[in-house]
Amino acid sequence: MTLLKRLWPAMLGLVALLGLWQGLVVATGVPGYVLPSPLAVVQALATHHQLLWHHTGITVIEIVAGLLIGCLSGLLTALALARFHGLRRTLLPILLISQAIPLFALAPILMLWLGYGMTAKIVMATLIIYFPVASTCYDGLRQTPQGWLDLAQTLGADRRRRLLRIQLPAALPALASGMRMAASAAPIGAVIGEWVGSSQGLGYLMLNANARMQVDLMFAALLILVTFGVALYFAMDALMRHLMPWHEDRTGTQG
Amino acid sequence: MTLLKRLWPAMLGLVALLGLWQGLVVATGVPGYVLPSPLAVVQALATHHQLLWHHTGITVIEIVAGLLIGCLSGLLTALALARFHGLRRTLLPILLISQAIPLFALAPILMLWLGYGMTAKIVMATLIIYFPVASTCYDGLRQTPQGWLDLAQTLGADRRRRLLRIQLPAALPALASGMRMAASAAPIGAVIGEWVGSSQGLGYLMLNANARMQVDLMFAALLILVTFGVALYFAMDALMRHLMPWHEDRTGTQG
Amino acid sequence: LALLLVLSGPALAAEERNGTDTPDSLKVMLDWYTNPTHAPLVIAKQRGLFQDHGLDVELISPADPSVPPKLVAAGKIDLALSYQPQLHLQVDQGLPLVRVGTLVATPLNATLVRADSGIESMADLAGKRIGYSVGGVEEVLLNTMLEHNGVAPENVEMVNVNFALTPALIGEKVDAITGAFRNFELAQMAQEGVEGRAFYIEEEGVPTYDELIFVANRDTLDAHRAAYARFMAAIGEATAWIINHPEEGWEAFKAYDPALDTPVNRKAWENTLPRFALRPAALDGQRYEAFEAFLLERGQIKAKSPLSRLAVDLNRP
Amino acid sequence: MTSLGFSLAQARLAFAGQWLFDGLTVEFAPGSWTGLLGRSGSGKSSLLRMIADLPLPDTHELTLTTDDARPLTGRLAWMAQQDQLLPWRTVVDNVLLGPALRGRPSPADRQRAFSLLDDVGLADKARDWPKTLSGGQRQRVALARTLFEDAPVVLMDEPFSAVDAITRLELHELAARLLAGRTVILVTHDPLEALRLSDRILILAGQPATLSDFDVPPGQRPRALEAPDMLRLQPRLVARLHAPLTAGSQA
Amino acid sequence: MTSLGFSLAQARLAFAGQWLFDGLTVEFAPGSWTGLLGRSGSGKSSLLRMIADLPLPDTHELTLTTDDARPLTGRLAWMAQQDQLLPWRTVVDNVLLGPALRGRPSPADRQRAFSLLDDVGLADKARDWPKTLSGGQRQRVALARTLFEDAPVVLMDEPFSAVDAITRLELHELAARLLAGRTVILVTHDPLEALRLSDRILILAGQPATLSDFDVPPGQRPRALEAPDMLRLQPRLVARLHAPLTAGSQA
Ligand SMILES: Nc1ncnc2c1ncn2[C@@H]1O[C@H](COP(=O)(O)OP(=O)(O)OP(=O)(O)O)[C@@H](O)[C@H]1O
Ligand SMILES: Nc1ncnc2c1ncn2[C@@H]1O[C@H](COP(=O)(O)OP(=O)(O)OP(=O)(O)O)[C@@H](O)[C@H]1O
Ligand SMILES: [Mg+2]
Ligand SMILES: [Mg+2]
Repeated sequence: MTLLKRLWPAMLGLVALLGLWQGLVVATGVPGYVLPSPLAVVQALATHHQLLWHHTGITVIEIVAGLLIGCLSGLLTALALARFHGLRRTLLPILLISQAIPLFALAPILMLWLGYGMTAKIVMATLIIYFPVASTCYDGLRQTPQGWLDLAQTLGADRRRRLLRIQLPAALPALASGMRMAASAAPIGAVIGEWVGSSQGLGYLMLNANARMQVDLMFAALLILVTFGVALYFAMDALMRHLMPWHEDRTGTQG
Repeated sequence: MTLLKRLWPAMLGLVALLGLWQGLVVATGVPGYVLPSPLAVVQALATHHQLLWHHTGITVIEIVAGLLIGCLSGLLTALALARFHGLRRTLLPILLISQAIPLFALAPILMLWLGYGMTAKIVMATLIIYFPVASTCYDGLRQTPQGWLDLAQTLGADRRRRLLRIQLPAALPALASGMRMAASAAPIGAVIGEWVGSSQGLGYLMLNANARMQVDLMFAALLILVTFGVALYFAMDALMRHLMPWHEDRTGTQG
Repeated sequence: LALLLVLSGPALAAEERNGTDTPDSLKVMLDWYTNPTHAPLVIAKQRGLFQDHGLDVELISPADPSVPPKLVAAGKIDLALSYQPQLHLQVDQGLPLVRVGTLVATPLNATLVRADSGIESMADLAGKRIGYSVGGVEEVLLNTMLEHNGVAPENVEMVNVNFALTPALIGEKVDAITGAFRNFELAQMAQEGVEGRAFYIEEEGVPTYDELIFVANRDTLDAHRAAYARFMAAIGEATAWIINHPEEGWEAFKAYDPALDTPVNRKAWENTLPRFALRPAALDGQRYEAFEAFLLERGQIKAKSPLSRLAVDLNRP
Repeated sequence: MTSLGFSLAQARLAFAGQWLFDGLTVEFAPGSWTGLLGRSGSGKSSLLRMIADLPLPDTHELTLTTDDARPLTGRLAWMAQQDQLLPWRTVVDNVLLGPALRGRPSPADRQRAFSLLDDVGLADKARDWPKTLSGGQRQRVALARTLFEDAPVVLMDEPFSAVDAITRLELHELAARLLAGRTVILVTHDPLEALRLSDRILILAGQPATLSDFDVPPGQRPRALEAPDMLRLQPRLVARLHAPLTAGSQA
Repeated sequence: MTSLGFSLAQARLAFAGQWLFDGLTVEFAPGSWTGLLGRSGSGKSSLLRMIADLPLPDTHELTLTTDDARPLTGRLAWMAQQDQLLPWRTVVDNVLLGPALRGRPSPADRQRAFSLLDDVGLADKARDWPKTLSGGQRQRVALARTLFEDAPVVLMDEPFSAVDAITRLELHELAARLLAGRTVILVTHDPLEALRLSDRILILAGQPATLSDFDVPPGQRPRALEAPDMLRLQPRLVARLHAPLTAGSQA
């Protein structure tokens, strides 16, 4: 129910966006092969629903798996970085460098190693999520108020427990911020993976449709993808709030 | 000097990565047209330095402009969201949706609208930076401790000043986290723009080299790009530290 | 003769084994998403011609045409569809690739303009902006055509528009596009209500070549020679059948994937039929030597490779 | 500046469905100092928040009437129980937070801030970051910030709890001097402090809590510690805090 | 449990190049309670941090010798000047932080935590979030957390500053009972509290600061407030805080 309540502003936004879009199409008279009208897209959605449904299934699996693995490994990396001095010196720059590499450049190599099955796509989605999560989590873990660290020290906490019971919960708000962002980026990762090599999934469908100038079909796939991304964002948001019952959120009350 | 000091771990990481890379090439015996050895890349760097230099200039301008505009507009959006109730309802979901759209899908459309000049690429770089910055800044702005907000209220602050003098500085650590990440992502935006439509720049060069199977040249361009991304990260990091002299950073001191 | 026996021995053995036993499985990567230029492959699969030849063929589509040759070179897949001009560059860069068959035996590549643009010949392109999709040789081919028509290459502006060739032209973001496929992009333009005009590359000073070819890994070729030969035979049969039964062929083609059933594909189907190689395995060695010489002269390759490194005729060991 | 009195009526507050107090009515005379005492958790800080019109999570209601019938907003200074220093502003800039939030501090403002810091004994820390201050020093900066506001109504929540006895006496003098004529509500746990500084002592106690008066010694604020009245009244006040409902009347 | 005494030698601390103290030497007898007084900013909290081996930004040195020559680590409880409650743990889980950080709290631990919360008067708040507590309630939770540790050496930095007079007296009794036999250093700004609870009073004062003794009344801790000695000594202690270097000797 709260999820539903959380989702309604997104719905409103969606409607607003659709309105904007239709307005744009009408106002600029942009041809359909550049930007189809929402109506055309909805029509395509209806006509090709079977096709879309099939490819959506594939992509959803990739996204969800990528999101899970990406968030988890990002979190673990951040924890490891916060835990071990040595890692910070070497792993952090490597991480950074890997983040700065356009994934597209690596895609053929990944495909060579992982084949063109679902694994490669999950790896791509994972990679695109991994860095933002690792980076924001690590930033969050670093900013624990000194007083709590002092307390942990006098209470005889070892590094592991200090990390897990003090730094990690203290970093949850920052972490939530990173995860929310990652959730909405996950579909992009999967799609990039599909673009590089696949014969299934929404990304494949989009490129394929684009190559055939079936722009309405492409936008229908895009619409599904975006809806999924937004839904993931809100799901992640709800999850994060659930994990932080103590956390005051001032979205609603403050001007 | 501090910048130089900050950069050295990156250098170390770079060296480590190069080592890893060479090791990988040797160990897996992966052919040069899939993954060239670092040596071959350095050689290509030397041979084609004039070419690379020319294209780098173009891309750097795109990246820097995109970074500036993206960070600025992201920050402004976050401030506007935190300032105006109404915006939050409508703008936030639109933002979210726009974030969930794979840039690649929009790229051809953007190109058709903006032409194949530099503008389109700057817009791409801006877009890729914009959302993470807006999102993390907004998250940061929302998490101001209640006590400070109360204080601002009794001191008679209007909303604008409360935002700029209380919420904004309080959000700086979160903001810094977002900006650092954005900095390392900026090159990707520019490159995507160049891939979709251009006749200059490192992204174009990479595409061209890839098509001609000059994989060493492509990786040389990639190397420059990555170096630039990492340098940007550290520059942004230094800037952010400079903006927060009061902020305790526990990177060095704590285990 | 002894050598011949040794070479054909394993192939013969394989042939016999396959007649009764499990078929050879082949992974074949197309150059791009499935489209009418792939008709013989699709039809051979649809009509079971591969099975008839003891083959189990898997067709895979990439999104980036530069990837399939790399995968073949790396031994990840058996055969890939590629383009002859690219083959020369790839071999020059040391990739162990060799042409083993031809799918489309003429260039499809063309320079297109809008019919209403007032550009009547390539000579009118001086001072214009030309869009292309980076393929490696687009620039040199265009330059050759321009020079052939007395236009200095410096006088045109080339812009990479990636895969948005048609929209860029229709939207008049560029005055011409090059590297477009004459069988496809023209149909696409017509679909959007814009009439196009094509300048055919082989008529404008560029040596003719095979647009779509099958490449295999040179290092492992001998082990698979027989299977590849049977593959080409199946392609040949499929091509012949399509030409004999164009309408049935279209029906079978679109049944492969419902998404293929579009008006543009229907039109492109007709445009493509005459261009399929009727003897896919047959090799016109002169073409390869001439194009190699052309690229060398234009400075696109470092050294001239012998024909045997570029292409083989599977049926003439 | 003329003094501003105000009165509360029907003040009620509940957390989690339980009434902390309900129907409190009390008047604060212009220029008077009220010492507000009560057990820990009795609702003193919450009452101050309500007067300052600050958000509270649960049900709360209050009718506040000022003598001039205009709202209190902008004429009130609130010193919270926590010091609430902003880490990104130096000590003096924290004192100048009020003018900075309402516009731009003038040079005169800066000068006043420095002199207030001198008054609370922190002249040499003026340009330091708050994180380098001791607990008592932080509290003194918060006090200086409150005094800077020069508001006719001042709410102070345990303003001297973290400073040593000597400094505390000095700050009493300072506050008495600078807040002369202001209507002050001072929450404190130190009976002696309340006796020393108040014109009137109110005790918040009971379930739900009510306010009751405790008589203060006569004479000018701040009263001398050694005054016989003080030493006599202190144990009685402590005793009243023990069992507040047996004696005294609703204020 | 046997009591554990310890001594400090050559304690020195500087901030920004200025010596707060230099060459402090002092012994803490096993099972003794030491009241540590001093002006705000004199370095009391910093000294406790040094004893607890906590990080400090600038130059600091200390030689700490325990009676059994083993390090203090793990045998020390520290109650900071700020309550440092973790917002994501309920009140009782904050009390149980020690065992949670060293392993997993046992049911017996939980029971003790509840009973300690009962002792500090917060039994009904045990399952609430810290953000719903008043200032004094937070301090009492921090106290319960410190008492839970049951360590032979206890450092308390103004542990009763935020609670009312009555609660404070009750907490004095509680602490005296639960920390009997422990070596305690108690930083406080309340001279009466120091006189009531200490076996020995140390005053940190001077530039750089030195430690000097102040004689405490005889008798058992906690001493009755009404004892004549107490009332006699309180003004003298306040006077000593005023001008500490004229009388008393280096401890
Ligand atoms: N946000 C909240 N949610 C629930 N209960 C709260 C909240 N804030 C305060 N309370 C409760 O209200 C009561 C009064 O709190 P308040 O802070 O006003 O007490 P106080 O009189 O100032 O106490 P102290 O002297 O300890 O500061 C306390 O019992 C507290 O637990
Ligand atoms: N991180 C720091 N950087 C610079 N100076 C500091 C730092 N921490 C403390 N100081 C200074 O050291 C002195 C002693 O601080 P400390 O907190 O030990 O005082 P204290 O005796 O506990 O005072 P209070 O009674 O006010 O709590 C103060 O003048 C303070 O400004
Ligand atoms: Mg309070
Ligand atoms: Mg202190």
